Amino acid sequence: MKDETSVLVNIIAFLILFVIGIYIYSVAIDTGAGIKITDNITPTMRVADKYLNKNVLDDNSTYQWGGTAEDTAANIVTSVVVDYRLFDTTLEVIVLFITILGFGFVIPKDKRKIIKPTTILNRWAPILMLLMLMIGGYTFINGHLSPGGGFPAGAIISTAILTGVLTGRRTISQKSLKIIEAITGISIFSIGIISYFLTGSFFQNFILNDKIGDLFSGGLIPIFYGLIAFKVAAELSNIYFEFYEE
Amino acid sequence: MNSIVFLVVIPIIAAFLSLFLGKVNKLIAYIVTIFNLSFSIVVLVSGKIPFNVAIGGWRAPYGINFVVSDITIFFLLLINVAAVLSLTTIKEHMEYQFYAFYFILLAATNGMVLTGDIFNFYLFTELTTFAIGGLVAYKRDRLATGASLKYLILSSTASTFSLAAIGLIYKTLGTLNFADIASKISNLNKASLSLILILFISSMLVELKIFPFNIWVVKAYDASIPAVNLFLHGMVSTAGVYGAIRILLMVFSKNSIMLSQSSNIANILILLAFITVIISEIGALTEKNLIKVLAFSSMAQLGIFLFGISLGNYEALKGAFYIVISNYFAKFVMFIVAKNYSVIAGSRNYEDMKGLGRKYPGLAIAFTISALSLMGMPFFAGFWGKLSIVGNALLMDKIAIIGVIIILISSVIEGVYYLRISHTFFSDGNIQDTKLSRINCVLPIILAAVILIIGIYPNSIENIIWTMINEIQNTPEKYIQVILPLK
Amino acid sequence: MVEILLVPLITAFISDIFIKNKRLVWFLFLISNGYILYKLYSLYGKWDLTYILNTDYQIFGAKLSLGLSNNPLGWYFAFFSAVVTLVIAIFSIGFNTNSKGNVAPIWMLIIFANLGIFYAADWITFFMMWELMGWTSFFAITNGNTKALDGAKYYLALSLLGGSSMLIAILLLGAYTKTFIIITSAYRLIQLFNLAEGVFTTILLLFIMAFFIKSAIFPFYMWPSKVYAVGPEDYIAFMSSVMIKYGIYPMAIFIVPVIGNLQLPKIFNAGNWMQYFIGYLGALSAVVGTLLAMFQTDMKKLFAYSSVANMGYILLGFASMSIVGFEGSLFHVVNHIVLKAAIFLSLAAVVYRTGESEMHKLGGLVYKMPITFLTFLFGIIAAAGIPPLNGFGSKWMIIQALMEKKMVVLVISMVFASTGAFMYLFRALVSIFLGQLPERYKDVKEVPYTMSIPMIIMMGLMLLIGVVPGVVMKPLTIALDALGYKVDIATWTTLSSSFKNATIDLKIVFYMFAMGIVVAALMYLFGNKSETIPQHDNYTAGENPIEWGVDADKFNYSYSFYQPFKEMFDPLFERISIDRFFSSIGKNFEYISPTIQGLYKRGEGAVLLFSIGVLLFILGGWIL
Amino acid sequence: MTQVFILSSLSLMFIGLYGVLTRKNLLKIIIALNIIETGINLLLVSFGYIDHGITPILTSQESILNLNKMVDPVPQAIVLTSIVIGLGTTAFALALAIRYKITHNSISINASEEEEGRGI
Repeated sequence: MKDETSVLVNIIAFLILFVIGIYIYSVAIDTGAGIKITDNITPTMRVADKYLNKNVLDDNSTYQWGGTAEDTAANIVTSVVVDYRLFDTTLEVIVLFITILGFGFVIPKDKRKIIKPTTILNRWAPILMLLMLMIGGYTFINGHLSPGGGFPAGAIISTAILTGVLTGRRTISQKSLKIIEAITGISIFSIGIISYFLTGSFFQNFILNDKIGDLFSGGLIPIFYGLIAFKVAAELSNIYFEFYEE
Repeated sequence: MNSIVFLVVIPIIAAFLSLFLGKVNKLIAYIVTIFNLSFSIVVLVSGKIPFNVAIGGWRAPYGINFVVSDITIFFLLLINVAAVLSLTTIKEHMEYQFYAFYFILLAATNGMVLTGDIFNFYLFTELTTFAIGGLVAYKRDRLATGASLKYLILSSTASTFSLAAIGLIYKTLGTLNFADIASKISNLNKASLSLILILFISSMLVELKIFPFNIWVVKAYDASIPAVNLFLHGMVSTAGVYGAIRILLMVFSKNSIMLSQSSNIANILILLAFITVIISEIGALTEKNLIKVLAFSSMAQLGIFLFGISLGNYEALKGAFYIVISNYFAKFVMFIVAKNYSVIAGSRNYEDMKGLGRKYPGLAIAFTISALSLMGMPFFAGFWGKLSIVGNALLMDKIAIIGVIIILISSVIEGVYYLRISHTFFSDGNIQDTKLSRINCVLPIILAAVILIIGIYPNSIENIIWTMINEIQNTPEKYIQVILPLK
Repeated sequence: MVEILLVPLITAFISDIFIKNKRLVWFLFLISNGYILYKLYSLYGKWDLTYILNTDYQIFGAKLSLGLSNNPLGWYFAFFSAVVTLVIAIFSIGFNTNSKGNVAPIWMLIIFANLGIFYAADWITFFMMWELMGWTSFFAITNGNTKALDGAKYYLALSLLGGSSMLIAILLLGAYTKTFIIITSAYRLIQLFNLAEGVFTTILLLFIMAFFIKSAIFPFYMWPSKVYAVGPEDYIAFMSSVMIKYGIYPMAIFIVPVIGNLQLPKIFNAGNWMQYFIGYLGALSAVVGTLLAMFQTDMKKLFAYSSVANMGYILLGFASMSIVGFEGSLFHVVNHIVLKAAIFLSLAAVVYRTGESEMHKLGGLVYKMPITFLTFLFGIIAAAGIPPLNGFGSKWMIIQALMEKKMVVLVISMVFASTGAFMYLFRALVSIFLGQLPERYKDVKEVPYTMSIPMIIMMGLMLLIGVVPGVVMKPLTIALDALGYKVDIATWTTLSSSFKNATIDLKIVFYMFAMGIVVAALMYLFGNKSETIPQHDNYTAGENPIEWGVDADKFNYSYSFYQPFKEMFDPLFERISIDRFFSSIGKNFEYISPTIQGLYKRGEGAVLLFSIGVLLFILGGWIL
Repeated sequence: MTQVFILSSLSLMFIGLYGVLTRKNLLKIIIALNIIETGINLLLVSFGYIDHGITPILTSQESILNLNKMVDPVPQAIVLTSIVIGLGTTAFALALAIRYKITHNSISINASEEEEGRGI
C-alpha cells in the first residue's frame, strides 16, 4: 500500500487526536455552572425513571410482580426497545434491510469454488442446525423476560442456515428468504397499522391485561420479536447465500 | 392526526413490496409518492397545525413523537414535491433495488422532517445515508463504487460523532425529545454544551455540504444517474436544511436568540460558510463537467444559507429561506436541463453542448433564469435572499462583513461561469438531428416560471416565510407547548 | 406612467414567443418604440408623477416599496437616449437581416432597463434595472459568438463587481438613513456626514466605484476596448453612446448634490478633496483615453478609448461644482450620445460591407460609401469639438467652468485631451475613408436604406444640436430649474457662460462655417484634380511585398501611425497596467480552481478534512 | 468504575479514528470504523451505568423494590440499535470494497478515479 506510513499524515492525525483529547479533558474538568458531563446523574433523574416504574401514562401508578401494568415486559430494556421506543426498533430493522439489500446489490456475482466439507461437519450439521434453531427460538420467545430478543435470535437462527451453507446443503432457497423478509417486514408495520385502527395510535399495544413475569406477557412484544427474529435471520442468511452461488 | 405516521410507514411497506414487483415498481413509486404529497397537502389544509403525534400512545418525552408545525409542513411539501418531480425524469427501466432504495429514502426524508426525537432523527439520517449510498452506487462502475464507498466511510465516521453527542445529551439532560432538550438546555454547563454542539454540528454539516465536511459531494453527484442527482438535491439537501433549522435554531437555542449560548460556534459557522462559498465557487470556475459545476454551486448555495442562519438575525434568516427556495427550484431546472442536454450531446462536458440552446431554447432559457436566480440577480427569487442576508450582515460585526464581501465576490465568479455555460448553449454549433420530446421542456419552464414569479412578486411567499420565522421566534416555548402540554 | 415600462416588457415577451416570425417582431418593435417616444414626450413637464408598488417584503424592519418617479433629470436622460436608441434599433434591423438569431427581444429588455434606470424613484428599483442591464448586455455582446466570450466575460465580471459594490452601498445607505428613496437619501446622507464620517465615505466610494465601472472612468477604463472589439457593431453603438452614461446619471442626481453640499475644507480656495478626487480621475481618463486611442489600429478600439476620454470631460464638468460646468457636462452627455452613435453607426456600416475593423486594411471608401463617409465626418467633427456641430458647445462650457474655479491642472488636461482628439479622429478618417481603395473592396456598395436613413437622421441631429443648442439646453435648464438649481432658461441658439460678456451665438458661427464650406466646395470643383496611382507604388517602389513574404497591409501609412508618440509613452503604460492587474485576479482564481477540483475529485482525505473541521470548531472555541 | 469504562471507550474511539485517518487500505479503514463503533457502544453503556447497579430485568417482587439501583435501560436500548447499524455499515462497506477491488484493481483508497470519456 503506497503511503501507508506517511509521516506527515501520522503527525497530523496525532495532533488532531491530541487536540480532541485535550478538549474533552478541558470540558471534563470545567467548573462552570450548570449540568456537566461529569456530573453523577442517576436514572431517576432521566426519562428512564418512568420506564423503570412503568408509569408513563399515569404518574402515580405502581405495579406488582405478577400483576399488570402499562407495559408487562419483565425485561425493562426490552420494554424500552420494543414498547416505549418501538418505532426506533422498526427503523433499525429497516436499516438492516436496506444495508443487506445494498450488500446484495453491489457484491460482484462471480463464481466461487465450494470445498467439500469434512464428514464430521457433514454428519453433525443437521443436529447443530436443530440446536441452533431451538436456541434461537428460545431467545426470541423469552426476549421480554430475560436478556435476548429478536436480533440475537435472528442471528442465532441464521447461523443454522450458515451451517447448512458450509455443508453445501441448500436448506432454503433465496427466493423464499426474500419472501420471508418481505412478509415479516410488512407484518411488523401492518401490526402498527392495525393498532392504529384499533386504538387510534400507531404501534400502540392492544393486548392488555397480561401479567408481568408470565411467558405470554408483554403485549405485542413476543410477536414483534418473533417477526424481527425471522426477518433478521432471513436477511443475514441472504449474505451467506450471496457467497454460496455456484 | 395520528395518521401522519403513514407518510413514513407506507413507503417502507412499498419498499418491502418492491422486491417482488419488478416492472410495476415504477407505478407503485408514483402512487406512493403522490400519496405522500397529497397527504401532506391534506394536513396543510386541515387547519390543525401545529399538532403532536405520540407513537405507541406514549406521551411526548417518553415515547417517540412526530411533530407537525408550520416549518415541518413546508419542508414536507418541498421534499414530496421534489420526489414527484424527480420520478418524472426516470424514463428507462430500473432494477428493483433502485426502487427499494428510493422508498426508503422517501420514508427517511419524510421522517427526518416529522420526528420530534433526536435518536429517531439520527436513525432517519442513517437510513438516508444508506439509501443514498446504494443509489449513488447504482451504476456499479468504477466511479460510482468509489464515490459510494467514500461517502459511506465519511458519513459513518460522522454518525459516530452524532451518536456520541446524543449519548452526552442523554447523560446530562436525561432525555432524547427535542422539546424536552430545548426546555432543559439552559441548565447545561457551557463547556459541555459546546462539546455536544461540536460533535452534533460537525456530523450534520456533512449532509449540509459545508467545507471541510463535503468532500463526498462532487464525486457523488458526478457518479450517480440524473434521477439520483435530483434525489440528492431535492430530498436529502432539503431534509438537511430542515435539520439545521430545527436543531440549531429550535433545539439548541435559548430564549429564542439563535446559538446564543455559544456564540463562538456561530462565528465559526459563519467562517465555515464563507470558506465553503469561496472554495466551491472557485472550484466551479474552470470545471467543464456540467454536473460537477452544479454540485459545486449547490455547496455554495448551502454555504450562503448557513451564513444566513448563523447571523442570528430574523431578517437574515428570512433571506436564508429565500436562498433555499431559490436554490431548490433553480437546481431542479439545471439538473433536468443538464440531463436532457447531456443525453443529446453524449457527454457531460458543457462545451459539447454548443448550439443546443438554439435548437431547444426553452431548456436553455430556463437554465439561464435559474443561473441568474442563483447569482442573486434582481427579478429572480435569489435576489430577495441576497438582499436580506447582505443587508443584515452589514449591521453585524467584522466577521460578517468579510462574509458579505466574499459572498458578493463569489456571486461575480458564479456569474462568470454560469453565464459562460448559458452562452455556450446559445452559441453556434453543429448538432446532429436528435429528437428530444417537447414534454421534457415543460417541467423546467414551469419551474423557471416559479422562480420568476417569486422574483417579481415576493409577496407570494413572504408571508409563508414569516409564519415559519414566527415559529422560530417563539421557540422553544411555543414548540414545547405543543409537545409537552402538561407543563 | 408605469405603462412606459410595461410596454417594452410585454413586447419583449410577445416577441420571444413569435421569435421565428421576423417581420412581425420588428413591426411590434417599431410600434412599441414609437409609443414609448410619444409617451416620453407627453411626460415632459409633469414632474410630480409617481408610481409606488408596495410589497410585503420586509427589510430593516420596514416594508419595502418600489417606486417610479418622473424625475426631471431622469426624463432628460431618458428622452434623448430613447431617441438615439430608436435610431440605433432601426439601424439594427437592417444590420441583422442576414443573421440567424433575432435580437429584438433582448433589445426590448434593454430598453426596459434603460427607462427603468432613469425612472427609478428608489435605490432598489434602480439596482434591479442596473443589474438587468448588466446581464442582458452580456448576452447582447456575445450574441452566440464564441470569439466574443473573453471580452464579454471581462465586462460581465466588472459589471457584477460594480453591482455588488453598489448593493453594499445601497444597503448601508438604507440601514443608516432608513430610506431607499434616492432624493431623500441624498439629504439624509449629507446629515450622516456629521454623525459617521467613516460610513459616509464608504458609502460614497462604493457608489462611485459602481458608477465609474459602468462609465469606464479611469481605473476601469479598459473594458470598452475589450468589449467593443468583439461585440456586434449595432449593439456597441448603443453601449458606447447610451449605456456608458448610466454611471453619469446617478452621479448627476446623487453624487454631485451630495459632494456639492458638504462642508469640507477647500484646497487652494478651489474645491474640496472629493471634488479633486473626481476631477483628477476624470482628467486621468481624459488623458489616458486620448493617448491610448492614438495607438490603436482597430477602429472600434480607437473609439472605445475616445469614449473613455469623453467620460473624463463629463466628470471634469462635475468636478467644477459650478452650475455652468454641471450644465456643460449634462449637455455633453447628450452630445456624446448623438455623436458616438453616429460614429459607431458609420463604423458598423463599414464593417457590414467589408467585414474588417483594422484601419490599415481599409481605405478609400469615400466614393463607395458616401453617406457613411459623411456621417463619420460629421461625427468626428463633432467629437473634435469644432463649432458648427454639436460637440463644441458643451466642451466650451466645461472649460469655462473649470477656468472660473481656477482648477488649472484640470483645464490643462482637458485641453491636452481635446488636442489629442484631433490626432486620432482625423487619422481614423484618413485611414478608413481617404487614401486608396484596396483591390479587395472594389465591389463594395453603399449600405441599404434601413441603415442609411438612421445615419442621415443622426447627421441631422448633430447639425441641429450644433446650431440650435436650445433643443437640448431648454429642456435641460427647465429640468434643472424644476430640481431647484438656480439657472437661467436657455435661449434657442445662444450659450451663456459664467464669465461676463462671454455669451456666444452659434447661429453666427454656423453662417461663418457655411461660408467656409462654400469656398472649399468651389475650390474642389474648379481646382486641379488628384491623380490615382496603384496602392503600393508610393511605399514599395513598385515591388509586390507579398513576394517577400510580408503582409502588404503592414506597410500602409496608417499602420503604427503615431509610432514616435507610442515609443514615448510605452514605458509608462507598460509599468502601470491596470488591465493586467484585473486580469491577473481572474487568472489567479482560475489557477487555484484545478487544485480544488482535484481535492474533490479524489475524495480520499474526506475523514481527515472532517477531523480538521472538528478541530476548527475546537480551536475556534478557544481562540474566539 | 465508570471512569474506567469511559477511558477505555475513549481510547478505543481514538484508536479507531487514528486508523481511519492514517490507513489507506480500505479493509483497515472499515475495521477501524468498527473499532470506533465499539468504542461508542461502550461509551453509551457507561453513560447509563451507576456504581453497583443491577441489570434492569425484573425477576421477582424484590427487584421491583430495587428499581432505583438498576442501571439506565435507555442507553442499552440505543446500543442495541447502534450495533445493528454498525453491522449494516460494515456489511455494505465490505461489499462495496469487494467491488472496489474489481473496478480499481486495488484496495487502496488512493486509487485513482480518473475515467476518461465517460458517457452520460
